Amino acid sequence: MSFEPKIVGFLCNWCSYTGADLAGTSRIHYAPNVRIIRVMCTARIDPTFVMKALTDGADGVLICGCHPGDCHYSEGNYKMMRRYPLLKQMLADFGIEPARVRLEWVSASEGQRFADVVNDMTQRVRELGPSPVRTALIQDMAER
Amino acid sequence: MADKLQIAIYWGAGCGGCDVSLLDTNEFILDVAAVADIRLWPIAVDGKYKDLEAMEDGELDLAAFNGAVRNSENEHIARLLRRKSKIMLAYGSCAYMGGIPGLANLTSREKIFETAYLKNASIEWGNGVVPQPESAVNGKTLDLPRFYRRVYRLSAVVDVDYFLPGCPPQPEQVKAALLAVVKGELPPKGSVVGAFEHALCEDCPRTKNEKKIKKFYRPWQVAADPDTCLLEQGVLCAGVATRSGCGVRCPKSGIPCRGCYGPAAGVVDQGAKLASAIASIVDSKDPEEIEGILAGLPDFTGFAYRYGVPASLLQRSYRQ
Amino acid sequence: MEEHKIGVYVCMCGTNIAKVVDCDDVVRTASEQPGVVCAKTYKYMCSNPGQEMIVADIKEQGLDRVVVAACSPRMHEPTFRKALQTAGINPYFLEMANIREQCSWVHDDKQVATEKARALTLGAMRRVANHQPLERMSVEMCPDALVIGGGVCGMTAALELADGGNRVHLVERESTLGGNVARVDLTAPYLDSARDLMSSLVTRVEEHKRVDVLTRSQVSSLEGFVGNFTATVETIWGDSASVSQFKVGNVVVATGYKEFDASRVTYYGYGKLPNVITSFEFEKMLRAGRVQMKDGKLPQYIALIHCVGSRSKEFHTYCSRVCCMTALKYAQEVKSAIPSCYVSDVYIDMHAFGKGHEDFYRRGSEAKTLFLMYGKNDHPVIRKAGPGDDCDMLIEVNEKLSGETIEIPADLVILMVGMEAREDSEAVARLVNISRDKDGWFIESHPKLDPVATTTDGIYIAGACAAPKDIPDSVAQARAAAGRILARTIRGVIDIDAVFAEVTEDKCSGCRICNELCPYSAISYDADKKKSSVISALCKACGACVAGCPSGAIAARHFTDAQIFAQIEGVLA
Amino acid sequence: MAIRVNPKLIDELEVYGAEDVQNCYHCGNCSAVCPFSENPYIFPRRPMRNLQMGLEDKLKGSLEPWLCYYCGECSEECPRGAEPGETMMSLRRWLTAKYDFSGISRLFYRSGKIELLAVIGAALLTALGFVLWAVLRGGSIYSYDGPNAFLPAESIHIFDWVLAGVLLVLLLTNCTRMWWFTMGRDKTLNASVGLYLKKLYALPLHFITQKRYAKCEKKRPWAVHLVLMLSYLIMLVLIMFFLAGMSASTIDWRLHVFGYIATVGLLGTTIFALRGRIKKSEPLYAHSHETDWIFLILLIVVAFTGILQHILHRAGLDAAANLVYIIHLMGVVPMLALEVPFSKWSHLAYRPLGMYFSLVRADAVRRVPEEAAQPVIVTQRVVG
Repeated sequence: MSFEPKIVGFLCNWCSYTGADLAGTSRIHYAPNVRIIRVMCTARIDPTFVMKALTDGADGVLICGCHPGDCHYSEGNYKMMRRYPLLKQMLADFGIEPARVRLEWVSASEGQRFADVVNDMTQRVRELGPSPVRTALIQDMAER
Repeated sequence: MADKLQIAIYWGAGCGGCDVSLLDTNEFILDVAAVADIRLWPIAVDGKYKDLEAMEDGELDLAAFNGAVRNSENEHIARLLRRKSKIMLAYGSCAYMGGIPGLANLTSREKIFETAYLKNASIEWGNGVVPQPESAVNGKTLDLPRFYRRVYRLSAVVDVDYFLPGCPPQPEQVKAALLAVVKGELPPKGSVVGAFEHALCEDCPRTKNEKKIKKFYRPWQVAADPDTCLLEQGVLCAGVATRSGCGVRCPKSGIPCRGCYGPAAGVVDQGAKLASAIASIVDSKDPEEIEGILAGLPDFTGFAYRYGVPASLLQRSYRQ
Repeated sequence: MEEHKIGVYVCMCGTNIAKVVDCDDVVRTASEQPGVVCAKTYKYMCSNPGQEMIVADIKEQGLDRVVVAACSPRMHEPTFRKALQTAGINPYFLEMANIREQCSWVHDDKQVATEKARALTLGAMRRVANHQPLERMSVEMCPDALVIGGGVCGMTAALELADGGNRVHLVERESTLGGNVARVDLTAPYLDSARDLMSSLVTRVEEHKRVDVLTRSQVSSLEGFVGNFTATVETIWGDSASVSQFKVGNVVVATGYKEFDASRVTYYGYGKLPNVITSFEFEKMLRAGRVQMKDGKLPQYIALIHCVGSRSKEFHTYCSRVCCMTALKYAQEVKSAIPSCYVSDVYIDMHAFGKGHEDFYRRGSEAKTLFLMYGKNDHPVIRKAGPGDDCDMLIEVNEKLSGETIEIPADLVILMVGMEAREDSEAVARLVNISRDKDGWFIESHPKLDPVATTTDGIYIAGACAAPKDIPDSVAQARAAAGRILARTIRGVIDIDAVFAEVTEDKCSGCRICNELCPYSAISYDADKKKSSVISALCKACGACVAGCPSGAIAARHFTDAQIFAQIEGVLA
Repeated sequence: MAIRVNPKLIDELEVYGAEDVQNCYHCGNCSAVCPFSENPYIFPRRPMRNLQMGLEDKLKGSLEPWLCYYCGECSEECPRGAEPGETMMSLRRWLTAKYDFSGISRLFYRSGKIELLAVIGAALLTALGFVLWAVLRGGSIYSYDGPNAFLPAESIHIFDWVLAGVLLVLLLTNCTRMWWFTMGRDKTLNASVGLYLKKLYALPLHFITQKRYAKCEKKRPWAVHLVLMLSYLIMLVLIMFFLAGMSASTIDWRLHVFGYIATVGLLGTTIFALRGRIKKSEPLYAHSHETDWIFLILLIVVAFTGILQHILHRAGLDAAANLVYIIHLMGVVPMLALEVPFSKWSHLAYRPLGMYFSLVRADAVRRVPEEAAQPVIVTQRVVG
């Protein structure tokens, strides 16, 4: 069977997590590959989380927060917006394909949008294939 | 002789600076010599691997291993020392986190060989020889240590009791550490010794204010005010994310901290943390502008992980 | 990490979860995990028997950590936390895995969904092992309330609160109270006068000794947190302005709506054709008691066009809920004003959902209103009538009930304009820190179970600022909000969520990176100690400072690195 | 091209009896229960909609009202009390008025008084006419037949034929107008003469059997109507062809037996109908327009006096017989002269014609390209 990626999703409690719940209550079906972890705000998301997820075997990481200007904490999502480019830069330097990590704005009323984002991301990561991180680290052990 | 401390000092993939740092303790080293037998110290004392192999397990009291693990020889000795010594000390940032040699993990073995042996101005063209684990020379086979695909921190190879950070560790800290061993006043296993829990800023004399950064500068681009925090002035300084213990040498002399003492206690990934902190205080809400401001940080990864790629979560490059 | 006794409870939610997720399988895998003392499924975990089962297990088997795999924690986390409390353990020893909204309701492949449910549950289990006991703190609750908006909703809320014994500050932007209802003649469906309705309400408000009315005023800032807000209000006096400041415990936002601007619709010729007017302009006529055309003549034909700005892709997709009955009201008011006048009512659907509305519709039809149906995406077109016609305008409609393309004679066309969020709704949202939906309406904390509260504690929304509403609904919400506030102020103190950020002092290096990051200025810096610290009452637990702290000195209670790491490992295991 | 709505029409129809049509919100139940409603003739819903919107021209051209027998099921099923059955009835009255070129029928329907006056007037004129005529030609009130009979059968016979001729002309003119409104002017139809001939059978068939009426779930109204219809027909034949024999002093059973049957039929059905209208026993009797009353009363008067003068004559009371005969004629003349071409009775022509035309039209429509064909509307009001 074809490769099914494991994606970790960090969702902010107020917009995106609620949006994901709305997708549920509206019975909008989407790809089952994302495992959602709830944080209060994208501002809580530390690049460490993303790296941790990748080393623990995630093939992709999805970060969702309120649209800029609509943050429940008024500015939290801007913090994430600022960390994101730096994070992407670092991951690129570690040779990890940019498409594996993605930041999206999904509001509490955008259940459909959340579903679309998940489907699209899953598709892209599926095309990339499994993340090299886990396997490479295991190989290293074998080398010695 | 039995009442004397039995010590071995070894260098793996390192620059020798750590060995020098021992000598930087000046006459203190003589006191050490007075209370201890230095059974192995390639840079200073004559000694052979076979002598080491000949020792009984646990015969040594302390093995101070500096430098990272880059090849099979490094690992072989690391394992030997571990077996022979009661205490295994990762001495200096290379042993502790991979150090400068660890930066090699951001590239590949092939690239390194290419640069070192094939495309190097200082080598004879055309003979294209790269080190081989084994090579036949008139009927006999010579063998070289195997050059690993990547660099490892010491603790990735053997069980380490204590970590002494620093590139190199500061003499005072070295003394303190050695004294602790001599006196037998040892902290719990796995501790970082010769350094504090908190980050550098606490000990940095520069005044700190709320931080917002519109533009980053390389150190040589600005005449930074000597009394205020370098970061506030747009000069990237790793101090905020670095364990204190060095005595704030760099910032005190006008140079931003490079983070050689590793992450503050409890921080998993020094580079990620630094990135998180630095990006958070970028003063803009516009994606383009943010990109622009962050572009003022060339090779941020190299900076953030200068001493600790092998100790980071991702540990190495995955570029195919 | 010390060993725990974990209980795992997988809810079937009737068949909502069980029909897609193999709950028994989830239980099986869970029970194989270290530290799991018991793992069970049950039909409805949130039901009393379900909760009692958990409580019993905690007591009998000495569980100290509980995982409930069920619906969204946004739904039932409080329920199960209470259960833990009843069982005598710390409510924060609970973690929920969302296997309904984010699993069984969105996937259909049983095997895949079950696997995902397993992962989510495992994540919760790993996380809960790292949970720490947290205590809620309680702070003083100021009994006074602030009501923003002096319409029927705001005034009702204010009176309810004041009658309850609390001091109320009622802030109204305009120079008079009354809001939109004051612009209406009669009300549907009972045709009693809005003017009478309002005047009595206004006098009561103005004369109430515990209501302090601030007209021509705007709230310029709202600082603090539930029970302890400080409101700053600017009041305009002619050309001068005065600023007043007072402490309030709770806020009711009743800023209402604004009518849709008909000139945005080009095809009805509003603004070009003199006798095309909006419903509110018509209300003016009715209040003045003169239904007439621009030139003063009596109209012989009046046409009502529904859903102007509502239920269309180009403007608003939602239904404004009051226009249908208002239109029927016009039909009847016109008939009584000008018996010889013929009324055509051009609608998409006739929404007569409310109490007495169907009868009202019947009366409308008995009054010989000609009901005509047009297609959602096939709106009527109005044109000037020719000299030969006995009317001013002709409206062409593809009439759906007959399938005929017809033209309706009209002397006066009334556009039933819908409701939309006020331009300043964004500013208000920022001011009181609540969120808005895509149409600009304020979002309630739960659309069904908590319709007047918001995601910001102490801020309540009532009336048409949350969505189009008629008078009874607005009044009901006003009283509901007031009721909620009274219920909380009675205690005098208010519990604050135990989830907030805290600084470990000796880890803090005083770098002051965090100082700038807090949107609530909840972080203070002690210049002598050279340390930063969090004022927990002000902290809303966003975690910006936690992720921002480069030396890991700040911990987010209930969202610690350790907990999140554990959950990451869990969902990927 | 858009059709102009006329909101006033609904008021005009009120006079014809359509009082509740505005209550209809187009659920379509009426058309669903109606045994006659089928493509392309969906009713009562469609005519009611056209009436609400005042699409006068469409109504004038519609055959649906003539396809309805007013069994009243639609009215019983209507959730809004919009009385579709009565609306169809009113439309028939309105159409009768529209078909009539003279405008007399419009007058009658718009005011019962006028019709009543007309009837009375006609009756008095008839009485006066016959009495004068009889006196002038020296007829004796004491003799019913024979050489100096007061009203000699042969002359009455001639009079009958003249009257019949006149009525036929009037009625045919209106029927032609009906044809023009419903068929002739409709350009979308291409009904060939052949088609008209092919379907011609329908005319006598329905006229005599009323078989369509039998499709109603309730059979009784059909039975009553059929008996009335046949009795009237028999009577008409007897009068037009065997009047002499009827009024002859000797009973010819081969002839008179029909007379008696017809009389019983007429009396029975009219009494039944009157009773029904008074008690409002059936939906079709629930609403009675003035024209309905006048028609029934005339009918019963005629039937009663008809048989009464016959009995009196048999009893040898010639004078009384003659008097009653006068009264009989006073009923017959207005009944025929006014009711047949201008009022209720005209439906004896319009209904069969309607059915005949509907068959032709259905075929003609089927032949024209789809887009020209009338769409079938099944839209219902969506309750929000």
